[in-house]
Amino acid sequence: MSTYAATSWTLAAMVAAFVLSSWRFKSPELSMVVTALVGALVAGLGFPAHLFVEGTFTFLDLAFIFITACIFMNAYSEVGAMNALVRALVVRLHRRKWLLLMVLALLMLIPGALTGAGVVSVLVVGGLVAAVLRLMGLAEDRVAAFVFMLGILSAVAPPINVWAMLMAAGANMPYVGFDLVLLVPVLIIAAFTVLYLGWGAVPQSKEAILAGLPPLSPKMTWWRAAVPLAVLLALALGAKYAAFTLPTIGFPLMFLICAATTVAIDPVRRPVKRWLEVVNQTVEQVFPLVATMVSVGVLVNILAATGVRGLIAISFVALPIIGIYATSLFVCPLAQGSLGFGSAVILGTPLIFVFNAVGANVTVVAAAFSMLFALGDCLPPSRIVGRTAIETVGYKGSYGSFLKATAVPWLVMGIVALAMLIVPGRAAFLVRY
Amino acid sequence: MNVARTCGVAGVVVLLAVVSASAAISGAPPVKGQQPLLITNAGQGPGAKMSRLLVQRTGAVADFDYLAEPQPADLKTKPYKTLMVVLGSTAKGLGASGITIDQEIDRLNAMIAEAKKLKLQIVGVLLEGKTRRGKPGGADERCIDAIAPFADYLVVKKDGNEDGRFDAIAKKSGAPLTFIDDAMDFSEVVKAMYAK
Amino acid sequence: MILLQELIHQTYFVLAGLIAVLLVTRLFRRKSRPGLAYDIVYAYAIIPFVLRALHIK
Amino acid sequence: MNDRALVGRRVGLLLASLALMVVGTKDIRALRAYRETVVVSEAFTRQAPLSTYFDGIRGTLMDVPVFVFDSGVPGGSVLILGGAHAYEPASPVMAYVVMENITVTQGKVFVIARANMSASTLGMLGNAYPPFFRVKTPWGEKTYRIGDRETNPLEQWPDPFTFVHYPSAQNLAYQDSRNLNRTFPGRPGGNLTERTSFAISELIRREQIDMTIDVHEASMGYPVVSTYVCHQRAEEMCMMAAMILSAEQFPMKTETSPKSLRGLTHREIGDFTESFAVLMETPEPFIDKFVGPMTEALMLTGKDEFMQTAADRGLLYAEYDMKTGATLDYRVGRHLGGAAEVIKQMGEFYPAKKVGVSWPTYAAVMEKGIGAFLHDPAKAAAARVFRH
Repeated sequence: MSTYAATSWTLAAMVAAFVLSSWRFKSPELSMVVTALVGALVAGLGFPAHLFVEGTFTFLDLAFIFITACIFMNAYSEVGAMNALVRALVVRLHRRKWLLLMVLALLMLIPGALTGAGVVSVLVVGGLVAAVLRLMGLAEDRVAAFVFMLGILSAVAPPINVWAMLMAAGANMPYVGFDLVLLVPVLIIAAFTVLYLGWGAVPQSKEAILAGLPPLSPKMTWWRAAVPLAVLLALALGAKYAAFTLPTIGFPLMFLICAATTVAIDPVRRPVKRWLEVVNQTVEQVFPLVATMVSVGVLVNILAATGVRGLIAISFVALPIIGIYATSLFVCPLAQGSLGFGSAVILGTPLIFVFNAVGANVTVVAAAFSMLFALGDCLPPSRIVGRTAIETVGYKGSYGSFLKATAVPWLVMGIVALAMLIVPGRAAFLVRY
Repeated sequence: MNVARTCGVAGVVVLLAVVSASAAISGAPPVKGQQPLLITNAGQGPGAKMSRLLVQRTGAVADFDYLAEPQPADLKTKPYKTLMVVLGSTAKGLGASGITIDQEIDRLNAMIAEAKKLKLQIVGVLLEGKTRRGKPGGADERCIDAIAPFADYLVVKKDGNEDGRFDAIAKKSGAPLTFIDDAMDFSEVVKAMYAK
Repeated sequence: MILLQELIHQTYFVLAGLIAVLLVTRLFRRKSRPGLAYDIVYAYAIIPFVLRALHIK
Repeated sequence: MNDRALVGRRVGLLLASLALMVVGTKDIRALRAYRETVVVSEAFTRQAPLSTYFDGIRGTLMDVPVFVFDSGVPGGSVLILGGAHAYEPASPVMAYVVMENITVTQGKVFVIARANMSASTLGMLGNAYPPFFRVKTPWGEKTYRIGDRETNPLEQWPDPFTFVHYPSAQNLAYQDSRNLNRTFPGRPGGNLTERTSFAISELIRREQIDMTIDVHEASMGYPVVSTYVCHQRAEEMCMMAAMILSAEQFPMKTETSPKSLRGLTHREIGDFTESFAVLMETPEPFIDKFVGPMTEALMLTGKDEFMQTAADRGLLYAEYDMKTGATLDYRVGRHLGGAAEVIKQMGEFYPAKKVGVSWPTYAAVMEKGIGAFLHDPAKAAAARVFRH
């Protein structure tokens, strides 16, 4: 059997296995692993214990970031700091709806921009933003859509865009010149998202809103609330701008330092037992994300081992450029859904060379692809940011209704990205070294 | 070091002679070159420096200079008679570490316009053959577009013309077109161009 | 600096071990997602944390 | 389900998971423990740990042996740097073939076969690489590790969120903090990979190495495949060598190191030492992401249907025919020929730096296979056998 036939057969079996197991288990994580195992079996690899175990490590660092970021934010909420911030925002900006929405959008962009992971934005400020949005009169599905869209935009935003970084590393180009070419489209799409989702929302009266919020904990002042966030910002900026004088702390430890700072500024001095409960709750809350990272790693490893990865990559990359334009709005997000950041390595890097060969500005091209990949974070099998947004916001409707609410800004982002891909020369003025 | 270098160069000349014994040149016979000669490149690929090396080692050209990125004014710093432009972009260094091909093409257009004004003999060289050929719109092809149609003489490594692109350019412009089998054969072309 | 870096390096292994312990306790004592499917997911999700903590991979 | 049954089920699953860990880490543990053997040629004079040149890596896995082959006759010196990227197997194998067969008549040759030893003990994450590959020899099989591009997290963890290159402060991808070919010239107080780069830079400075040849493999979709990448001080030698190789042996391109891509050997060794810095790339289908199943056979033969499609669509930057592929013999042969020619050119350009050296040629390797040039450690004198 030719490699094409064999890998196509394996791919078909894996798709069938995914559909069946999703229906049977109602756990996307387990479904991914079952899909991987079926793929290995059909491809004649038997039970690939080695590939399984090795695969669990593929996105381990991200799993660490998710757990620790969540511990920090839950601690932050626990001491009442989050509540204090929400109240402060409502009191100061209640009358200026659009300004408040823009401030919330910017707030959402920061954690993801610094970490490169949209999930971190959703986890760190998504809850706060959702609370305020609700009070501003946005419907539940729109709240979830807002948090999701700003979440994926934050991952695209500079200074850290992991997709662009991985593509740059694969193509041996420095990760330089991306700041404006990422920031400008992100701000445009963010502004559109705010306008589109905020349109028609009628805020409640200030008094009603404040009455609906939990009471402000005694002694929780704004400066106390600001300290842990300031520490996070200082550590993140220090890592980038004082890299030669500071040791490498890494994001997980940074978040734990911030969590410890939060415990230190707690005016109530909660007992250790309470903090242990918070940690346990956090682990349960964040577990689906951690499990997704572990499971998608297994899937990616098996996709590579069986050659299905190659089949997907060659089928897309070998298209004529016009075919890439026509299909990338579907292929790139789907690749992200199944491969995570691996999409940038597997499709992104070869595509950089393809576009370079026809004289396109590769910095713009990489920026555009990073946006297309980001769109896939609401798609199966992993749908990582989409699920996190829904859970953080506490959205009770179906996943389909959430996708529907997201559709328009999602498409606008896709169109902006496609435009950058098709006429990269027009955006080249934004590339500043 | 100069003595050492001279010895080294002598050694390579011997080697060149051995290699060039099997040299293969075809197509139009080399045209007469003039001096002073200015060697430069289109696309910042390594070809021009390779040409400089070969020209230097033939010893056939007494008065020549090399400039990586000449501006129009640089063509007047000396009464140059021949401008040798080696075609091909650099493949190393994408994004921030590479060249901006639009700027490079602008420079080349200005350089060629000035060369035409000064009535310089323009020699277009594709020394590395298909290594520096690419897809339409790519950096290599745009460099060829910017230079080759204006050349008075073209020297092309044979595998760079598999699609007949240089045949078509030469036919249209009327420039003689010489083929070489290997980059090393360019030495023979230079010797013939500058034979006394 | 190198000593401090080494200290941070070792802290991460300890962290991996702590997360593994937390996940194992959640396998047995969790309040959400109690079914068999998530029992399985919890059981294999601990793998990378355990192996990292043990300096195996 | 009652509580007891539930606990029983969960304990059972936990035990199954532990069993999976034991079975699934067999290859992982083997890869970390396995040491390759090399039978050095009679030209071998001494070996020294890399920490001889910088103490900051002593006691770590990066403290690899540096093998010296000294003719005793005044001349130039060359450092062959293999295994900077452990997922490019032709690189350390080329270094081993050199070590096993080299004769030196003038000058001296230094060889590091596994520049990033830590990376060679790590399977490539998410890429399903087999842990080992075997080379057939007349006396049996010789086994080598296939590692990762980056230093093993067991030695260096965590990553920063963006890697800031020292001293240029250029931003590179976060995982490049563990990429030996992004951390040059190195930083004495930096992370382990940066310290290793610094140790190698110190070796080059202290031993006054005239030419450093960093041996790599590239994906065929990368424009710089089958190429010498040279610091500008070494570019003429590389150009001459590339032209001669292309005319006489195999297609070879040359590129000059871009000044604004930092951390790579061809830039930083050239800038921060007196050495001529040369990097060689050979075509390795195994590295491309659009190939079929990741098998040992693919690594050894380079024969792949998807790669042929890519070639047919004009996506590759080197000649490719699925019938011949890009075998390990071909790739190692290219490196042996490429290194020999550029060293020869250094002698032509600078006779005082001439290094009289020989090892199996490209033609010989293509004819007999590299197995013919690897010696049986069981039959060699113990003093010439090293585990690595």
